[in-house]
Amino acid sequence: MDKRIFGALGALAITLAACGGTATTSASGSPNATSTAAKPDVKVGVVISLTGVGNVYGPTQKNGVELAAQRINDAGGVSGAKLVLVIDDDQSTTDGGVTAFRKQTSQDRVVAILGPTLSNTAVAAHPVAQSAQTPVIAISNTGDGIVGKCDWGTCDYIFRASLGESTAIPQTVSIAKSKLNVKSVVLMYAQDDKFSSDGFAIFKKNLTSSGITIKKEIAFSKTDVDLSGPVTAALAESPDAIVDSSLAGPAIQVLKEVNKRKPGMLVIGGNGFNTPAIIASAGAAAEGAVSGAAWYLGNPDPVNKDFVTAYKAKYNADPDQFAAQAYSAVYILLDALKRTPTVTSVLHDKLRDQIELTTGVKTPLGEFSFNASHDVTQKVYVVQIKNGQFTLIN
Amino acid sequence: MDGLQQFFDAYQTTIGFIGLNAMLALSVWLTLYTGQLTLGNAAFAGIAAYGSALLTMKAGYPFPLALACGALLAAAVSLPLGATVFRLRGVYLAIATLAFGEVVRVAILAIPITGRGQGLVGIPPKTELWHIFASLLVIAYVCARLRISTVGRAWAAIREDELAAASQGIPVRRYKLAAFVLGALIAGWAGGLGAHFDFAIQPDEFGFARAVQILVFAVVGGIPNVFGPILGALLFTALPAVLQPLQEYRDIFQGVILVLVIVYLPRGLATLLELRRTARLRTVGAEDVA
Amino acid sequence: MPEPALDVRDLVVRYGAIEAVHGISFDVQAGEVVALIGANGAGKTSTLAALSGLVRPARGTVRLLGRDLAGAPAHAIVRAGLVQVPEGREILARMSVHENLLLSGATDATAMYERFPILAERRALPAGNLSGGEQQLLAIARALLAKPRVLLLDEPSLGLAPKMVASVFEVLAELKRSGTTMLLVEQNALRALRLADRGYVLELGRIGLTGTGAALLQDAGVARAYLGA
Amino acid sequence: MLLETSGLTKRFGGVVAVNAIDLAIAEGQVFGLIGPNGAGKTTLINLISGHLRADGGAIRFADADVTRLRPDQLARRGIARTFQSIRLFKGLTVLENVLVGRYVRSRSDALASLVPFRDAARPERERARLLLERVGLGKRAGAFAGELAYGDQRRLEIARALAAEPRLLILDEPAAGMNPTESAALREMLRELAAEGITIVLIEHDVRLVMGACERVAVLNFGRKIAEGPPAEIQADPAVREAYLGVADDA
Amino acid sequence: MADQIYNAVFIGSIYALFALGFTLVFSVLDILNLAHPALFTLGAFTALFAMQQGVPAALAVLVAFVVCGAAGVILDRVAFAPLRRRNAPPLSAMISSIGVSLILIRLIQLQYGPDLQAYPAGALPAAVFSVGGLELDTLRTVIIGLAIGLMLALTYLVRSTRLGRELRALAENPRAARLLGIDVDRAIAATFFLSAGLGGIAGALYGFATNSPFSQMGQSFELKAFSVMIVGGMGSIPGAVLGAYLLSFGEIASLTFLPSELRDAFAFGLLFVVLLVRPRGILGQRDVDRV
Repeated sequence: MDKRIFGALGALAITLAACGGTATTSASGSPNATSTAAKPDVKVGVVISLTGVGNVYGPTQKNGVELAAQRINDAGGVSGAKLVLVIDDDQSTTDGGVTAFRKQTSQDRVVAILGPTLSNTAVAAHPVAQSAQTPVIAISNTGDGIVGKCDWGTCDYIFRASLGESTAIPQTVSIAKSKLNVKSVVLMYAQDDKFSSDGFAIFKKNLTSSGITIKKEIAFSKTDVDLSGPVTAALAESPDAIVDSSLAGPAIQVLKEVNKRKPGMLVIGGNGFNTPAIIASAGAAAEGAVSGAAWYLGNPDPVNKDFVTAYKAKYNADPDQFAAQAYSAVYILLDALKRTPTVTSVLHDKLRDQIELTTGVKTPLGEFSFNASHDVTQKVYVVQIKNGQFTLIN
Repeated sequence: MDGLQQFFDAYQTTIGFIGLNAMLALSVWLTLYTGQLTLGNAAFAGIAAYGSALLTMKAGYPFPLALACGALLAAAVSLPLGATVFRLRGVYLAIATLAFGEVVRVAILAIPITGRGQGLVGIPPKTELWHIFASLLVIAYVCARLRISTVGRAWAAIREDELAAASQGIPVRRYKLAAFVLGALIAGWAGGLGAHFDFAIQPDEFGFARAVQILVFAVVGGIPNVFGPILGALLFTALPAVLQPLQEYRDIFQGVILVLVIVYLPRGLATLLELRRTARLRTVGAEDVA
Repeated sequence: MPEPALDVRDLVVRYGAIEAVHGISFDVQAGEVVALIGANGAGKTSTLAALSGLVRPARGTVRLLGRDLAGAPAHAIVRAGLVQVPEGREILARMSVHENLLLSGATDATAMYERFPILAERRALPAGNLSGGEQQLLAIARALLAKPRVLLLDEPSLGLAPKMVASVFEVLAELKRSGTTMLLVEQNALRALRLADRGYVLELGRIGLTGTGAALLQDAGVARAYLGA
Repeated sequence: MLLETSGLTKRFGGVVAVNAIDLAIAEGQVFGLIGPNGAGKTTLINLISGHLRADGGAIRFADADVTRLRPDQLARRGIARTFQSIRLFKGLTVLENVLVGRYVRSRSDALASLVPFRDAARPERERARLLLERVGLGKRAGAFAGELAYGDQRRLEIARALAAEPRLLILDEPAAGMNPTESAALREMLRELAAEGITIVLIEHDVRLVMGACERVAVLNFGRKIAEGPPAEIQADPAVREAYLGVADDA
Repeated sequence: MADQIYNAVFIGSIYALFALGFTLVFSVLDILNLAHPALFTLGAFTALFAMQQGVPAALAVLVAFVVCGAAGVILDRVAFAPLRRRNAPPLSAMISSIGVSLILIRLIQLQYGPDLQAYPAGALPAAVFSVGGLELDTLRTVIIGLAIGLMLALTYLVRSTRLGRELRALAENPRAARLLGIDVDRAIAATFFLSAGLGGIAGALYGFATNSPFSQMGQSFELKAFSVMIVGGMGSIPGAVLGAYLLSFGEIASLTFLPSELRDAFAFGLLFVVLLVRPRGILGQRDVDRV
């Protein structure tokens, strides 16, 4: 018995020792960087969900930022200084995000932070950076209250480079009305998910204001095992289209169920639709689905083509919107860093002022600027899936 | 000392959560010490978190008053619940309290004032670390002293043998209920503190996964004394941060540690603190519940 | 003397720090009925638990026809032929009489239905619906189907009405006539000793007295302990 | 009469385990209850101590109807008991077992215990130690109940029951597993307790003990009371010999 | 309405298959195996792996059964058997199974990532046929048939075979089972093999039906399975089946007649009420509230 206790103790001790020693590593942005100058590194924090529910997005965001850092360093860095990324996992939880933000602002002393991945983590973590006066660029949050007028207080250090649903959805709704002739819809949403609930509220507001009838609202759960019931109930209302505010997982189920019961029925979605996983998993059922997005793969703009090619070369896969936004954010930050007087000892308020002045930066998202409330100004791409490709329709 | 300050700043949240989790672990410890397996404490924390946050945000209550109201609300809910579910035992009791937790979660999702699925954002961050640890100290002290009082002995007697305990004149149902309600009160206090520590809360934070996590803190830590649950909360809250470099393998390590502790330290990590050989019989743990 | 059917030597049973049986030895010859008697707490139940593999003896050997079974798993012991009719009968109340009989692994219970017609009548009923005496018959029949070399009977008269006790002992007497080797553990010392060829008196985990059934019946100590005389 | 039952009946399924039992036990009496295994003795005392609820009949204790009270309520009124299959709090120490036994006699010190450095339970502990000395377990106060030998566990259970200073003490086979010396000591203790005015109900297989210690004995068989009287009378009763010793067929 | 009934039958069948494995271990060993959802997920991914190697779907289900069954036996050896040897109570086993679940899910994620996956194109039947104006899809109909077949097979196995008798004996009275010469270790291994194997099949079939297996897919079944088991009667096989269909029909009904936000409240409200009114469930036999 005693032996066994010591055995367990030993295992614990070894585990803790093995992990404790390296608790503060930081990921280097550029594996093959040949440090060109003696200038101190410019540390940029990245807080993303590599584990937990958000780890569907975190990994491609990581790819995006690492690709950008590599290319920037290969091209001479930040005015000669090397750009170093400090990447931390927020575990998709609020406290994980807050912990990472605290660590990066106080211990790593990063010049700015990109992230975190999920909106609910963001509203908890951003105040940390605000009070440490460290600029933040949100790279994937789409809900309301992230920038501008924040629920939690003054947020003049917070920026957002990801297109909010409150910008994308009105465009989608107006295209649905004008081009697709939608007069009535059934609105479905995952009630226990912040992203979906936010989208639902925005859809509801915009559909109502543009005079489209909402025949029924159907709530389901993000963990629902099967959506045939809710979809059947939605189709029973015979709407012109089904609007679904959910993440990709439930969206795929909705598309497939709709296709099975009523092929050709129009399905309109939010940001959750804008991932290749939709086409891969739903296959033919995804045909015709419409959503508004910040980016799409097939965009022929040269900056985007360059990004897509480089991404494919490095990771042997197509990028998604999360990768594109993460990649773009690094370049947006670079643009501001270059304009900030002394890069090496960045005064956070100076950097913030420069980020505020961002206009017309060329990114895979298109020409990018921040508006007065620190939110994205960029083109909204309303896309429809045609022949297994996202195709622009506005 | 700069390094220490830096470390402290960086891990402030983790440190805070260790305290909050330790309180939650103690809240479930009370019922475990009585030999009852309940899984409702995450929901009690949720009720108090939403209750107190809404009071500070919408009704402008001062923070301490809102905290107290939240905790009392949780306790008030636990009383009729406990009175009904303590007819059940073992896994049935656990599942009944779990079902109650899910009903609470669904109710939060359905009531508009809670922000539903969008969560409640913009809670004033009034909680400071010293609030958390002062509370923990008081709660741990009360639990430790109660343990060696007539009440604690009655709880232990109920755990060891309910029938014999009743024969000694102990009103078993009432004592179980007292442990449950006191647990709800503590969970509620921790929930309120947590809500004001974090700016935002969401219904998911108080669901099944959380309930199980709280149980794991207490059971893996051990239930012979109040140090067990605190130790468990410390280990399993700090572990993700400590294991951060292992990223992908972190869950695996946690799982392995969980199984190892249960298999080789049946009465929890607290066993390690007991030096007397025969003390093994004295210590109680998962072995003695349900 | 030929090799005993069951030979127990120096058996010690411990539960944690407590020693319940302190090194007892006894044997049962083939075709013989041996009674093990003693008060509550004397160690009878612990002895049987060790014989049947429910607890691992701390020391000692249990030889069945020369083969040591001490510490073997319970199912191996049953298969070797040391079969128990447990105290309290332990019939499976939710299963039918027929299913209970087949649990020993037998595929055909006809022989037992012939022997105990009452069971044949009740074969489809849940065993829990049987009266106490019928349940005891079922337990005996179930054990017999496992083809015992030595049959262990643990308190077969426990909780039965006097009439049923009589009929259970009639069944045991019949088994004895047909040559079944039995170790009988009983509180009803008179009945047990009258049936048995030999007996052992267990007192506080040790064998106190031993002798033929008749001799023990005459023994003053036994009489005092059990008859209050 | 301290304890009276009238027409007390309990059924389990179709079996009548206790069948219309009338008992009357006077204050200060040592009352024996014997009968074969399964006769209903334990069921009867489970009814008296409130662990089972009667299907019919009534129980009066100290001139009050207590038929439907719970065990803890009965314990408060002064009924203490031991169990046939020992039910100690095995994970608690010997001393703690006795302290729990004192529950009904001690004031709740939950609030007092919160005062730092104060040992609220001290006087109680002193009493408990004295009681342990009395049953001969003084040296083992710090051991765990589960570690004790069988006979010691029996004695501890009695000490725990006595800790409540009961008016009625029910002992369910207290001598099982005791050697003759221990058994004799137990008999001695029963006499002392009776002298102190505690009423005792004794269920026992050790006939010597019952006959030696009890003033009155009732015999149960098959749920019914088949005889009651002084020990000598009971020993001579043929119906008792038949039922208890199971030798009807060759009398 | 008819198509909603069809939906309810389908999802009820998956609930039932999931809950059967869960309830089997509980009824025989009193363990709430919280790693069951992970085994369910493992089933879906085992089928995925097999089909990526070119194994046809029907055979892949069989592979999932065997692999998950074996995993279940190993799980028992590692996480439960040591506890059983020292007579640890069910709570210990439950906590231990949480640990195993963490490990299993992470291993699956390491291999396949957290994303939704898809089975190889064309490997699953996509045809839709119509019966009396009702559009039914072949895959789901086959799954319903298979699920019902498995339920019947399990019922037969438990009711009428020697192994089934042994399992029931073990469930009712482990002590008697050992005294009767039942090889308890073997019977327990069989229990875990069957339980985990059924979980694996359920996972594979559910994965097929949605064609998007992902690492957390078992999670939401866990709570529903509690509901199914309690409502039907803890440890009862027909109870689990009844509970599963009751839940699926109840969910669909509440979707149709109540605000959809309250659908989950139905499952847990039902569970709660049953626990309080009739804790042993509709078909349960065990007495819950012993003295």
